[in-house]
Amino acid sequence: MREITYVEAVREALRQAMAADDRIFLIGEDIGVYGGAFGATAGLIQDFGAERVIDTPISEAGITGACIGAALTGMRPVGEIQFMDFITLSMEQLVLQAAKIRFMFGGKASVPMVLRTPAGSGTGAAAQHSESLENWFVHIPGLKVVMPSSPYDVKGLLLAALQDENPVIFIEHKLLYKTKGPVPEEMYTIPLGQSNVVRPGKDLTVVATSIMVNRAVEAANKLAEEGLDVEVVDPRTLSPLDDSVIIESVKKTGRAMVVHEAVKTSGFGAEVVARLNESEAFDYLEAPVRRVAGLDIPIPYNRNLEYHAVPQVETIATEARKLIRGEY
Amino acid sequence: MREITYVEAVREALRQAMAADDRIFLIGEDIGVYGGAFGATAGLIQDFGAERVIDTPISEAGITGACIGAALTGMRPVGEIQFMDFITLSMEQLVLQAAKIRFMFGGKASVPMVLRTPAGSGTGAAAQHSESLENWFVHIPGLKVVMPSSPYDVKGLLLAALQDENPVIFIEHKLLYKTKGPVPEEMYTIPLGQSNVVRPGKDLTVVATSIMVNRAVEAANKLAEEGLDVEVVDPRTLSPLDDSVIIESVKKTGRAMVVHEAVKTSGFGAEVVARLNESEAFDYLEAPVRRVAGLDIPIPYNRNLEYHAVPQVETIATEARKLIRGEY
Amino acid sequence: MSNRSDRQIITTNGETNTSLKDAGIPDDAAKDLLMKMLLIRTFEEKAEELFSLGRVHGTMHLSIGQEATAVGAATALRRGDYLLNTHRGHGHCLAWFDTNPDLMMAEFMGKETGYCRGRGGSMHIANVDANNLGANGIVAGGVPIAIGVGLSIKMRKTDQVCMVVFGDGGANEGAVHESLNMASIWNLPVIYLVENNQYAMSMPFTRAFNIPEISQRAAAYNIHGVTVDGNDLAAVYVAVRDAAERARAGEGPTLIEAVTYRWRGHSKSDKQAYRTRDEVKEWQAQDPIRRFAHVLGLTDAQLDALRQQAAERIEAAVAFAEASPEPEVSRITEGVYA
Amino acid sequence: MSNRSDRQIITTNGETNTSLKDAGIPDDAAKDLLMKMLLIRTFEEKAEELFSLGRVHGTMHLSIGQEATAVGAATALRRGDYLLNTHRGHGHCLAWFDTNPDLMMAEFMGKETGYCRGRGGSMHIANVDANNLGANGIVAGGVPIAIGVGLSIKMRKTDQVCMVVFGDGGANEGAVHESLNMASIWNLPVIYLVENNQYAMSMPFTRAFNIPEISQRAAAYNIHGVTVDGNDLAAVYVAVRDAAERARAGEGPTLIEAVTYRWRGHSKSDKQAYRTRDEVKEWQAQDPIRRFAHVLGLTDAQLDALRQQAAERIEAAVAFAEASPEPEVSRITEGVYA
Ligand SMILES: Cc1ncc(C[n+]2csc(CCOP(=O)(O)OP(=O)(O)O)c2C)c(N)n1
Ligand SMILES: Cc1ncc(C[n+]2csc(CCOP(=O)(O)OP(=O)(O)O)c2C)c(N)n1
Ligand SMILES: [Mg+2]
Ligand SMILES: [Mg+2]
Repeated sequence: MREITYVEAVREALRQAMAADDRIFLIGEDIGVYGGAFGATAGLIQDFGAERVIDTPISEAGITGACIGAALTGMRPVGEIQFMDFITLSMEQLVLQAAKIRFMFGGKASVPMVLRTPAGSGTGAAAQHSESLENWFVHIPGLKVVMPSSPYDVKGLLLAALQDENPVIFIEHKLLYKTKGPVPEEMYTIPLGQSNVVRPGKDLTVVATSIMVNRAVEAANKLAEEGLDVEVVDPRTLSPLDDSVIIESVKKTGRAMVVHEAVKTSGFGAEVVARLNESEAFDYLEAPVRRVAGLDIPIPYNRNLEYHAVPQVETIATEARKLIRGEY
Repeated sequence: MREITYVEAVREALRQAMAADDRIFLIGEDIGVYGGAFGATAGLIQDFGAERVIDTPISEAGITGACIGAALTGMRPVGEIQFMDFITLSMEQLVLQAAKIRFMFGGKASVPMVLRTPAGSGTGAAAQHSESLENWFVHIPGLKVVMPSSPYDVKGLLLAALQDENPVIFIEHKLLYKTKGPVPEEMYTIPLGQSNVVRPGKDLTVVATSIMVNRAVEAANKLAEEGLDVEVVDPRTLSPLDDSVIIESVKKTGRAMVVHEAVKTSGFGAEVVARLNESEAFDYLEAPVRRVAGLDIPIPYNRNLEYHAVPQVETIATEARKLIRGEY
Repeated sequence: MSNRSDRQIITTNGETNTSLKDAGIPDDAAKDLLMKMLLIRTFEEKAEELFSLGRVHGTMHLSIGQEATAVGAATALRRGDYLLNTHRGHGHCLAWFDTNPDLMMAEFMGKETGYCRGRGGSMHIANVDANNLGANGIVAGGVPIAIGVGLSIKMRKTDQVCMVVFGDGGANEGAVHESLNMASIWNLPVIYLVENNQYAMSMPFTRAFNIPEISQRAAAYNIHGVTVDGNDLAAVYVAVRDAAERARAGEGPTLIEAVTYRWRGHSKSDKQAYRTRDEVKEWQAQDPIRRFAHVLGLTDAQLDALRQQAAERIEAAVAFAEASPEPEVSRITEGVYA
Repeated sequence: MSNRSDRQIITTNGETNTSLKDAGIPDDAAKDLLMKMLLIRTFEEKAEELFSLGRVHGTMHLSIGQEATAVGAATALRRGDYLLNTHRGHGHCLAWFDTNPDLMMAEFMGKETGYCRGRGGSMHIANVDANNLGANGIVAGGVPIAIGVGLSIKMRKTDQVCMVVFGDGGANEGAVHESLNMASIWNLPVIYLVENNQYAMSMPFTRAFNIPEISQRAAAYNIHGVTVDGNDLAAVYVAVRDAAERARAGEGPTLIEAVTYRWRGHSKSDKQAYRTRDEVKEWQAQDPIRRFAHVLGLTDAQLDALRQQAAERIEAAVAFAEASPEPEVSRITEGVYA
């Protein structure tokens, strides 16, 4: 199959969806002629015009409100928050308005909007341009949270998000944009709320999100050479979370580890640990579920410190090895 | 000992601290003549004047920034966010500035500020005035998070927070304001980061926060009549979390339950479950740790629905009974 | 530019009412408008009573004294236009198109038959079918949303307009700045209606602002700005009508400041230590309902008769609400996701 | 009121420089100011080179072409005053009191000897000992913080002032509205310096605003507003000096718009499709450094000699940085909490 990059897959999904549904429009900072800080919308203003690819002033609350108001009145807005860090300026509109309007109005309104934003560290942009805040949104009923890890997934999940009737926080990863993978040319959707077994294995279940999926698979391949057989599960949608696949996997492997880039304390990993504890998988656990996550610090500027602030392939491999060998 | 209410204890702590340290000032909406939406600052403007009890326009980001700037330049600001829901408008200043400045500046600056805010449901104010968002802040390195459950604790913890060199999110509960308890007249501090065994017991450890501590104790007293002996632990400070007390308790009881008002998914309870899993307490667990928390919905207006949206004494008692009797 | 932000100031002196003829309001229609104000007044007086009797819980924000702004504004718009309302929104809601007081009262009392099935309550009443996009518990919470409604109107190429209401206090939220700027640069059909009722909870307008009129801020975005007597129904009507005409003609947004006064406390827990009884009395002397009745040349008896009619309508609404079922706890998780 | 918001406009035409005599800048001091501009220019040219050689990572925002604003502003203030800086802050940082280029370059290169021990980098350089409260990666992120610095100055009863710098793009963030209003009603000693360099990343000033000058917005808060030629060092100096005098005299905040231009791309990943080469050339013809050298009557040779001096100072800074140790990974968790 044709291979394209993650960012090209995002762009293709947007282009195809906009061509098919003229209720869809894009709004955000520098998404027009500039093509978006990471190029996700490059060329779209040429294809669809400035009416449907709207460059905004630097007003994140305004961008978010614009999406809500348009969604409430028949449109299908796709907002872009240039870096996930800046979503901190959208929280009132997202959490108190977008997420709650339907419930507060007795189910009589819906807010079909997608808010795209790139998360993660590794670009040397330091603490205010490297946030991974997904778990905040998983904690908010009314929002859906999607975190694609591959070009194939990002296209299918974005097209699904664009058909969803709810506000969707669509979290891309800066370091994934240039990664390549097979992606069908036609439109297709990956239903929100379906976890994906990325790599089958029998000794350990690694639940990983976003870029950590790739690192977990790499670690698993290393460990395979040592005869250790690791299964990697990618939830893809963090909310609603399809934990059935995770639970089944753990019942099979008897061991589980969660890996994410966000800081460990009160991160998404804790929710996965709790879900496994509450599930029938608990009786199959031969060892406690481990969390491998970002250190509890802001992301440092220095390249070497930045590298060590979040899980790398080696970290995952080491922890997985220990866990399988019962070295805790 | 003299008994006063929770809100009187807050006020007394503020008054005594302001009298002792003129770097301390209060800033927020309607905290002056009005005395604060819940009366916490009543009378303080008469005692300390409008220079130290500053009424603001409705500008939550501005209030938060005002605290940061003052803290950076030698003052000890105490901000009030009228309802915790509105802290969604302060997130950029709190999370990207207050929490990270010290780290980003190489440890060469500090931001000694306290942001007080009332959380929780039960007042019939519906979805936008009933949030419990504490776990967002526990997820942010650089912030401390305090959630007092009694008049005694709220005074001692607030006085400790006012001496702390870091930004502290100080979360009060609307329904606790009128609760009474013994409180020393003199100034005293309860160190941040010390969990508290509120009620000793041997059959089950219930970790509860804020108002859920009171409900857990009530439930425990009911269960005592049935011969069930429940230990209730109040972390008091959610970040940094003193999990040693919790772990010791669970090693003793062999069973654990976490109770909070915030929605269950990705709430603070998940972090406690994960900590217990990672600790030596895991081997003592006779049953999986249970989470008893708010439903995954916005808080409804209707009184009856609102009541059923969060854990009540009966809910806690029922779940505890099941857990002790192994009825899962 | 200056022509875009010229400001007509209309005094709040009760004697100088805008004549209905100048406003273009036919006398027969005028009577309905008076009736609407009375309906709002009696709805809120009843709400207050129900609250003090403990028959509703939570809190509420009464707009008693501000009825002329709500009725004048809605009357100047068309069915199909959009409303984004405030926490103090009973008046705008009742004044809006196709609002049924029964369903409003049922919502206020938390019943399943209410506009929001009892999930929203006083601060969140919406009637999406009539493009009433709801009251808002967040000060200025609807203001950023107005950008999107305006954009959507433009993209759908309809001649609708969106009116977003907020208070003097709300005007100092950062989001208002972002919204006004975006509406200006994109020329959106949005009417920003600021109800300056002199206080944001306990904060006097004069302490929260260093300018005499909020409408002056329109110049910062090069949009139309106007301050009107919010207790003069016809004056509000004219200002909103003109703003709507400009918006429909593609001439962009307007910032309208309606100067009025909140007669009651901010909410049920307000001791009002921040103002004097005399001040309240002075403003009550400018009761927008009496002023409008005066314009219509009604006698007190005639006015009382109408008031009686309104009261009966509201009693019927209460009866409907009380006869309505409570939401079922078994359905508590409904409506979170579509 | 009008007198508080009158606006002196100074043309950006390169020929009309404010005379040093009018500005009250002695000729000998002027030479140091030129040197400061050259130091900034060469620091950033070197930063650019190091980046392209792959010797620094991440991104950076160069203020080349905007040096007159940075130097003119800092020169008008006193040691002990406060600075809140932007993401494009190398110039303001170098122009500020007691800044050591060695420690700046070390921070830029992520070394332990840097101002922030390599934890902050280009977007976060701070020198708290000199009341330089840091650059900020968040557009307008320092603007709400300025309220607190202003309040603190008032409460401590010193005669300090706080200067907060932000861009034209930053001016449309909601927090700026909240900050300007609070500074106005409380009469805070804050100088709001907007560097209008014509673009916010790719967004032209003319599309993000519907007003010709950002300083017009001062009237919305009834504070002083002024627009000056940001490429005329003396003009910026005068505006900031006057604002500081007013602030110290308890006359409150000022909004200063410095009109300038960003010569380089927004950051290292900018193809600049949003503007023409000719436009860039036109503005480069107004090189603030050449303009100031012209005012000083320096020959090209004399200017080059000074440029050489600056380059040597920067080379020394690079040498210091390169000789400095990297932060130790074992100490990665330091500095999160006090
Ligand atoms: C963001 C936010 N901050 C604070 C509040 C609490 N609050 C509710 S109404 C109100 C006063 C609003 O004043 P104004 O905007 O003038 O409207 P009014 O109540 O006078 O109609 C306040 C502070 C809120 N609901 N939302
Ligand atoms: C809140 C926020 N939104 C967006 C960005 C991304 N960003 C960084 S600089 C910039 C442009 C800023 O323009 P301006 O304020 O004019 O400053 P300039 O870069 O022109 O000096 C943008 C959009 C950011 N850092 N912070
Ligand atoms: Mg008001
Ligand atoms: Mg700019």
